[in-house]
Order: sequence, then structure tokens, then C-alpha cells
Amino acid sequence: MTYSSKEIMVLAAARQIKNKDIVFCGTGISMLAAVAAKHIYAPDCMIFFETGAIDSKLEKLPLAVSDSRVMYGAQVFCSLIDSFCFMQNRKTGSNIVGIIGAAQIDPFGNLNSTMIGNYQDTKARFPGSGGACDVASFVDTNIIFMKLEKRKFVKILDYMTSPGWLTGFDSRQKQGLMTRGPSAVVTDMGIMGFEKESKHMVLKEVYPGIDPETIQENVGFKIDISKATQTLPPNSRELKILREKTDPERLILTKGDI
Amino acid sequence: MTYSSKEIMVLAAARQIKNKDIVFCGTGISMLAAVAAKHIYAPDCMIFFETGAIDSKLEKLPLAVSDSRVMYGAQVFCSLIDSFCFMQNRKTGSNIVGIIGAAQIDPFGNLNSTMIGNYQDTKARFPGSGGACDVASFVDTNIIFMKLEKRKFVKILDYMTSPGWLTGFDSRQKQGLMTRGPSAVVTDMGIMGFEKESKHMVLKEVYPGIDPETIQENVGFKIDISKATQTLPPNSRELKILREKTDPERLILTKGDI
Amino acid sequence: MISIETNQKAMCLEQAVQTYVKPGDHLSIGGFTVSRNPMAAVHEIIRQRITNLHLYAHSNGQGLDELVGSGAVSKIEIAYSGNGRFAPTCICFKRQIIENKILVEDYTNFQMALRFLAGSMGVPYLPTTTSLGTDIINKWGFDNKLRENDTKIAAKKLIVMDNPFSRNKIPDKIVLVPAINPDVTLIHTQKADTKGTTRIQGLTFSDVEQAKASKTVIVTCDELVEAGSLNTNPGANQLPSFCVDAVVHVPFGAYPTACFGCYDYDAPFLDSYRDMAATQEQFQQYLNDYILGTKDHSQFIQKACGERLEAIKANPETGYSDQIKRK
Amino acid sequence: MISIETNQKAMCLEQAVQTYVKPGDHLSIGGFTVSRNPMAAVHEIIRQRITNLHLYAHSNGQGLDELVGSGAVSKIEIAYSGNGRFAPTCICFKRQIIENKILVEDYTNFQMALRFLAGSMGVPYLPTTTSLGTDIINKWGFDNKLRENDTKIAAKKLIVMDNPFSRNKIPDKIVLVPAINPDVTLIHTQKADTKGTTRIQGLTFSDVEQAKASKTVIVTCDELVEAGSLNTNPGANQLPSFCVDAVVHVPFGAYPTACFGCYDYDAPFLDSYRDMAATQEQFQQYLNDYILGTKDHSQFIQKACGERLEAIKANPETGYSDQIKRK
Repeated sequence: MTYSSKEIMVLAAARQIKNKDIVFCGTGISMLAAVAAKHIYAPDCMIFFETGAIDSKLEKLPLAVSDSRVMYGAQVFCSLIDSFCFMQNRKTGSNIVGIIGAAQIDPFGNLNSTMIGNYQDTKARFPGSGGACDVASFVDTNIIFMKLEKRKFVKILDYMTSPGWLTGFDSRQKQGLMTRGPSAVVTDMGIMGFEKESKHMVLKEVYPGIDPETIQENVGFKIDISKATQTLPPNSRELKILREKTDPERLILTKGDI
Repeated sequence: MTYSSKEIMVLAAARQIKNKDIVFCGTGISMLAAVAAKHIYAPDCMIFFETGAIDSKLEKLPLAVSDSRVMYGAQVFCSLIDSFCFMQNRKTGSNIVGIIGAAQIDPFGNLNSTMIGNYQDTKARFPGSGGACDVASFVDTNIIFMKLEKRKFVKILDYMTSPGWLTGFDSRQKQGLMTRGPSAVVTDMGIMGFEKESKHMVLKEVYPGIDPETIQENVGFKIDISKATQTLPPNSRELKILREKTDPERLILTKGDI
Repeated sequence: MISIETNQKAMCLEQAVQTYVKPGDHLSIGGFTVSRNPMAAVHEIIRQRITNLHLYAHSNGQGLDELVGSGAVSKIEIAYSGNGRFAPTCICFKRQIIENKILVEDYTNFQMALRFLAGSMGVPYLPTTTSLGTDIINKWGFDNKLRENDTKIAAKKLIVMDNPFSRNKIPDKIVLVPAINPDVTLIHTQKADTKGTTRIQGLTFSDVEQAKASKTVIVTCDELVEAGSLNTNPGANQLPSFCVDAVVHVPFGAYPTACFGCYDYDAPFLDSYRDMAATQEQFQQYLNDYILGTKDHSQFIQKACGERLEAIKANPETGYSDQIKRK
Repeated sequence: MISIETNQKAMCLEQAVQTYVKPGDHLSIGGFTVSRNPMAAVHEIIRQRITNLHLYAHSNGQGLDELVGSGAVSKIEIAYSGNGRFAPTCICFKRQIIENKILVEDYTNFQMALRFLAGSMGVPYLPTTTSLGTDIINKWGFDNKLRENDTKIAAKKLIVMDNPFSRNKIPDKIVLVPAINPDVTLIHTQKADTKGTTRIQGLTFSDVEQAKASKTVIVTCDELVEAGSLNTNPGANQLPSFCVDAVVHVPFGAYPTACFGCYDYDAPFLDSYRDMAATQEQFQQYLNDYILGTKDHSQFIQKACGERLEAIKANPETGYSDQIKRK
């Protein structure tokens, strides 16, 4: 069965979600991945949004985290503050998995979703942190979505919106952040992880038909591609549910940014 | 028309409430005064409780601030935190009038509702601050209810639960409190205020038939009784509403502490 | 789509308390003076003779007093301990402090609420300006040694510091109150579903913050409904299922305190409790007769309330009862 | 028992904006990306050509973008400026920053929510641990001189300090974010009564904290009901009347953004807005045609939505519309 790079990307992220997880996601493709996870792999996982909708029913795909479609049939309406408190509190914090995107990423998984240029002299502007910096600060398991492009995988960020592993090694803890940095970067060609000690980005998996060298060519800094394994291709059940149940209107699968 | 000292006391406090006021009150006689104010003098004042019931209907007299009778027909249910935030915020703070009681009061209107003895060696114990310290810290207009007794009006408190004018003059501001100290102490014999500069307690009004000297005899420190005027006796309308509408079951008027 | 974990949350009270409440735990109980005290759960703790508890309550009445009277509590942090007109100061609480049997740390209402909120937010403290200049700041019930020895207790009662954002010193000083993160929190509510979704009707007091701050949470409820059936009105629910560890169906679980919309406080019982708790000997007799001598909450209610049960049931329109004698 | 003050709160939008919004004000607007932006009020501000506003928004979309595009805003403090799939970054916002026409101060979602909460609580700041090590802390949009000159702006963007309650340095560092106290806040809601009691259905976003932090509050609502009639369900109401200065009945007042239970976002309009706002010239044309060229919100809706109005109406069961084309 053929599939698009967007489809395998969504499924690759969705496969990482377990039934016990409480999934926090942003708009667009990260939301699609969360909903796909619930439909395909982890029916008991709960999805929640920074807007305070907890365990949303999601019969229709929302186009924003404030979409009325996150509200219908939810378990609880909380405040914005509550949403982030669930990440920090002793009971629920460790079960929360974040899925976020960004405009730029650096070798340690730090993210920019704010701007390009000098902060006093902006060349390009993105929406700003929203909840990205908060989820990157608070949760132990954070999955990042990025389209693989050299201008996105950069050595030095123009603006660090969300903390990854900062400058690697134990720099994150030294700054006072109490949780782990990102666990995976899911792209349209493969999946990156972070080296255990140095916390530098490494290639973990390549999608079927993709050459690891091609991945390196699209990354603006050197990464270890030597230990990458191949991602299982999507099977027909995964694709069928994704296409027919998760995004039957093809609102995200064929439109919208990664 | 004859009346009890409790009745004139309740009415004397209730007379101080205006339509624009947002009245915060505790349990017992302070609640009775607030409800009487709404029934007799200020139908548009709103009564709220630390438990978060805002603008309660109060068809029946509650026996505690958590009584279901504060909930029925209220305008909004807030959180405990919200209740105190209304006292502190820029818009609503200045319209809030507090009515609280205590076990001891000193010459500057500081209150004890915690304990008698040494804090490490308690001789008598009261419920603790509850919201009393908070309202005394946050509001500009605070009315205190006290039965006039020498053991209650003391030179030095065993424990200062709620701030009055502290040690007088500008000591309250110097400690960092941003609002005024108490405006009146309503007792069963008369009403005390605080001298403009020194903030020392003075006698403002005596109830009909009470000798100012008798008041001085029941206060454990010297107060200026020379400028006291006489309180207007309750008229029949006031008493009728108080008895027939505010506390027809005589739950507070004939029972319970002041 | 019902998971195994889901089904494990609905259990009997005996099991819930046995599983989640241990001697020496830092325990928090919900409710406020005469309303929604988690009485059934409190009584079960007394029946299981769990002791040396460090108790957090906001402004609790009956639940606090019975726990304290039974000897289950060694230390307590609180804003207010009273039972409305029935006991302006809780009776066993008063006695045990005077007899030096429990240690107390006094805070204000707003401070206790902020402390639970801080715990739920994962921050070490929250700032306020209440209590400046008072003995709430100056007098500490727990000394430094005690605080050093039990790391679950805040390192300091509170801290007064300068306002770092100050302009013209408004405000000048800030009081920082430390977070509370209880080991276990007990709340009683009108409704919950078998997954743990919890709906409190009427005022929530500090139950929601207490539960969210806690490592484990036991919810007792007057009505237990099917998983997901509260999702038709998410705005009326306060706790998501992932905050709750055990859900226990206990009709009249707040009795003798009130549960808005379900039943009123039992005024005659609360009046008689004042006498039954008047001395430690009398209170021990009360415990023997009413708590240890009954097997569960339904037997307790039979003994304590008997035929008055009909009278305390709430008028569905007003949420309280017009039948119960309150004088 | 209806007071004079009560009756003065219900007014027309023109009067409400004229009375409460002044040039140079610190203005806060409610809603979140595609939902419940107070669009009618925003358009009225544009029509009245009120300028030099200091804007606070949480994560706003359409309302923010039109205010910014119209030139009404000089400075903005915000967590997120986007309109879901319709405009991942708000269009005029993006252009005006690149052209240096507005100054921006970036915070995170949680920080902005905490800042409004701090304002509503009357404290100068609230503590958190988010953003340690990032440019949210290191890079400031407003310099110290600007902060000194406008005392309504916080003295500092934020402050990092050691945790004074620290045990084993957990947590070690704390980020203090300053309170926001807007001069005026605009929110749009499903229901309000003529006294100002306000009921938001569905998610409240940061509307409640924004309103409570503000010196004055204008509420526009889809349905205006008789004073006191919302008191039958106090748990569903968020703002007491004493928090609200003006209540304005504006059907479809959040259009083209969604209002849960009432109507959906107008996806085709939001798609076409992307083109209409693509250059400043095009946006000026949009303003002339749609806002300045219409007398009020009902004329604007006629022009912008026309016959689609039926399609965006919400299914009463789900709260959104299945009729509107979203692709």
C-alpha cells in the first residue's frame, strides 16, 4: 500500500503513545498524531489541550486547540492554568506525553517557534511559544514534529523558545529544569533521538526507501546516522483508520503545515 | 418598643452598610447583621462568603458560611481564592466591607481569634483565623463585632490573628499592609472608632440607656469617652424586619455567641 | 474501550482506605465546617486505627474533630477549626491542643487555599500580602528541628520578602506561603463515575486544589454513575479521572455534615455531639458506640440519625432541608 | 430591588466603547485563536479610531490581527498569535513586527495565564519554573527605558530567583512573572444578564482571569437575559455582576470566530481573510469595505457571511456546525 511522507510521519509519532499516556498536543499535525494514536494504538490514552479540554471525544478533527470540536463530549473543562499544572503535579506529571512542532530545531532539541533574525530586528515571525515552551519545560516525554529541511535543522537557533537539552550533558538540570529533554524528533524521512550522555541529536530510524545520507544532507549540522534502523512501513489497517476515521475530510493530511 | 442588646448591636452594624457595598461576613451575628442590612437598609448590597458564594439569596439564615443556605440562588459560585481576590483587586476591592468577630481586641483594633496563653502552651483555644486575618489585611472598611467585656478588650493580645492599626499611627502601612485598619467596633453597649492620627480606640456612640462610664469599666484599657453621641434607638420597622424576616426562627438572636 | 485500570478504581471503602492510607501519612481532608466533610472515609480511618497522621485541612469541622479526638492525628496545619453554630471551636481539637497532644500550625483561610493551589501547580510557594505584622507570621507551631526531620513538612512556615517588582513600594512586602503536597486526600462529593471523573455540586471549597495537589486521592460519592456518563456536561466536572485513585460509593457519605442538593447537616446530632465530645472519656464512649461499634457508614447512620434521615433529605429546588430542626 | 446602577450597565456597543476605551489604554481581549474573540467590540474600536493601545492577549487570533492591522496597537504582550489552520501566524501581526510598527513582548501560554491570574489576585507576580534557560527569559522586547516611562508596564519582563524554600535544590530556580492589570478588558460570551452576571459556556480560556484583573470590563454577549435569571445555576456563571461595567447584546458578536454552542468559525471567511490581509494595502481595502464601511456588527456579518449564516449555526448537541465547509 502506498502512503505519503506525512502519513508515515503521523503514524510514527502515534505509535509511541501508550494506553496509560495523557497526551498533550498542539494544532495541526501533532493533533492528528494524537487522535490517530487513540484510534489505532491506545484507545485508553487521554488527549488534552492547553485550552483546558480534558479527554476530548474528538469525533471531528479540530483545526485549532480552541476549536469547539475539542469541547464536545470532553470529560472536564479546566482552565489554561490547570492544563499546565497537570504536567507539573506529582500524580499526573510523569504520565504526560507532549507532541509539539516548531520552526527551527538545534542539535540538542531546543526549539524556535518565535522569530528569525535579531529579536530587535525581526526578519520572519512565527506565532510565539504558546504552550510549547511550557510543555518542553514540564514534561518528561516530549515528541517533536519537524519537516526535515536544512533551514529548520540549524546549528544555532535565532531564538530559543522551548528548552530541549540546552547545551547537552547535564546543562538542562543545571538551569533548574526538573524533567528530561525531548525524547524523539519525528520528521518526514526518519526519527531522531538524542545520545544518552552528550544529548546530541542522532538518527534512530529511517523510513522505508529513505537513504540515511539524504537525511544528513537535510540537517544543518552533523549527526550520527550509523545506528539507524528501518521504520516498519504503515500497514493497511493503520492507513485505513488514519484515512477513514481520523481525518476522513483530509483537513490536515493534505493541507496545512507540518 | 423594647429590644435586646443583641438586636441594637446587629442593627447598629447593619446601618453602616450602603447599597453599593459588597459585604463579606463570617458566621453568626456578623452574618445576621449583613442579612439585616440587605433586608432593611441596602437591598442592592451584595453579600458574599469566603466559601465562594457570591450575592447569596439567603432566604433562610445560614448557620455557617458553608451552609447550603448560602448556595441556593447565589449569583456565582467561586473558589475560596476568588473570594479573597475580590478584596484585593483594583475594581472590586474598595467596595468591600468586612464584618468579623473575635475573642480579643486591643486598643488599636488588632484581633485574636486563635488562642489564649503562650503559643507553645495553650490555655484556651479558638477556631483560628479562618478568613478574618485576610479580610483585615485586604479591605478598606472593616467592622468588628465584640461583646463588651474586660477579658475581651485587652491591652495586649495573647496572639494577634488579624491586623488592626497594629501599634497605631502609620505602623500599618509601614508593615506593608496597603489598606486602612478597622473603621468601627460594634459592641452590645456602644460603638467604638479609632482616633484619626494615633489610631487608638475611642468611644463614638453609646446605645440609649447606657452610661459611657459603664463602657469604660468594661474595657481593659483607657479610652476617650468624652465625644460619644447617642445611637438612635431601633424603630419598630427595623425591629419588625429583623425579627420577622431576618431571623424569624431566632437562630442567632437568642442563641449562639456574639 | 473500558480499560483494566478503569475498573480498578471503583472499590469498597475498607479497601480504599487500606490501600491508600498508611500510618504517618500526610493526609488532607476536604469539605468546609458543616458541609461535605468526608465523614465515611474519616470513620473508616478510625476503624482501621491508622495513627500518627499529619493532617491538612482548610476550615474543617466534624471530620477534623473526630479524627483528632480518636487519636489518629499527631500534627495539623489549618486555617479554621469550627463547626458553625454547633461548635464555634471544634471540641476535641480544642482539648487536645490544651493538653499538648497535637501540634498545630496556624495559617489563614487564603493562605491554606494558596498552599493547596501551589501544590497543585507544582510550584514551591505562592505569594500574598495577607497577615503582615501578625502572629500568623511571628509565631510558629512547628520548630526548625521538626521541619528538618520531616522533609514532607515545608522547610519554613512562611517567608516575608521584599517585592522584587516594586515601584514606589506598592506593595512593599510579600508573604510567601509554602506548597502542600499531601500523600493522600479524601473528598466526598455528590457524583463520580467509575473511572474517577468527579462532579461537585455547589461550592467546591478547597477540595479541587487539595485533590490536585495530592499524590493519591480517594473520592467518596453519594451517587456512582457509569464511566463517561458525566461527559455530557464537562463544565460541571472538576476532577479528571487521572487525578483520582479510588472511587467509593457511599450514600450519605458526608453525614452528619451537609451535601448540597442531597441532604442537610443533621443539626440535632451535631448539637448532641457537642455533649458527647465534651470530655475525652465521653468521646471514647461515643467512638465505641458510634464508630468502632458500627461496621460501616450505613450502620453509623442508622444509629446516629435513625428516623430523622427523611427530614435531612434536601429539597431538590433549594438544595437544603426545611424539615430539620435547626434551633 | 433593581438599582439604578444595575440598569446602566446594559448599553449599546458604541456607547460602551466610547465610555470605557481611551487612546493609550492598556487593553486586554479574551478568546483563544479561532474561538470567542470579542470581534464586535474590536471592530467598534477600529470604527472609533482609538489608537496607541497597549494590547494584552493570551493566544489570540482574529481579534488581535485586525486590531494590529488597523494601526490601533503600538505595543503587545502575548503568548501566541495564530488562527489555527487558517493562519498559523497572524498575518498583520507578522507584517507589523517585521516592519517595526509594533513592539512585542513574548511570554509563554502558562506565563500569560499566570500574569492575568496574578492581576486578579492583587499580587505583583506569580512563580513558575517554565522557560528556564530560554530566550523567553534572555531576550526582552521592551527595554528598561520604556518600562521606566510607562508605569503601567511591569518594572521587569520577569525575574529569575533562587527558590527560598529549597531543600536539595528541588526546584532550584524560580521564574517570577509580573501581574497584568489592564485598564479595560473585552470579552464575548454566550450569555449575560443585564446586571452583568456572565456565563461562558465551554472553555473559558483566560477570559475570567483577564476580566478579574481589569479595572473595567465590557462584556458582549449573544444572549442578554433578565437580571438574576442566571442565578438558578450559579455554578455555571463565572463573573459576578460587580466585575462588569458594560453589558452589550451583540448576536454573533464573536463572528467570524466560533462561540461554542451558538455558532462555528466561518472557515471560508477566515480562508479569504488570509488573502485580504496579505498586504497592508489589501488590508486597508478590507477595513474600508468591511469595517469602516459598515455601521455595526450586524451589517458586517451581512457583508462577510451573507447566506452562510445558517451554515455556521451550531448543532445544539455538539456545539459546532457540521454544515460549514472547513477544507
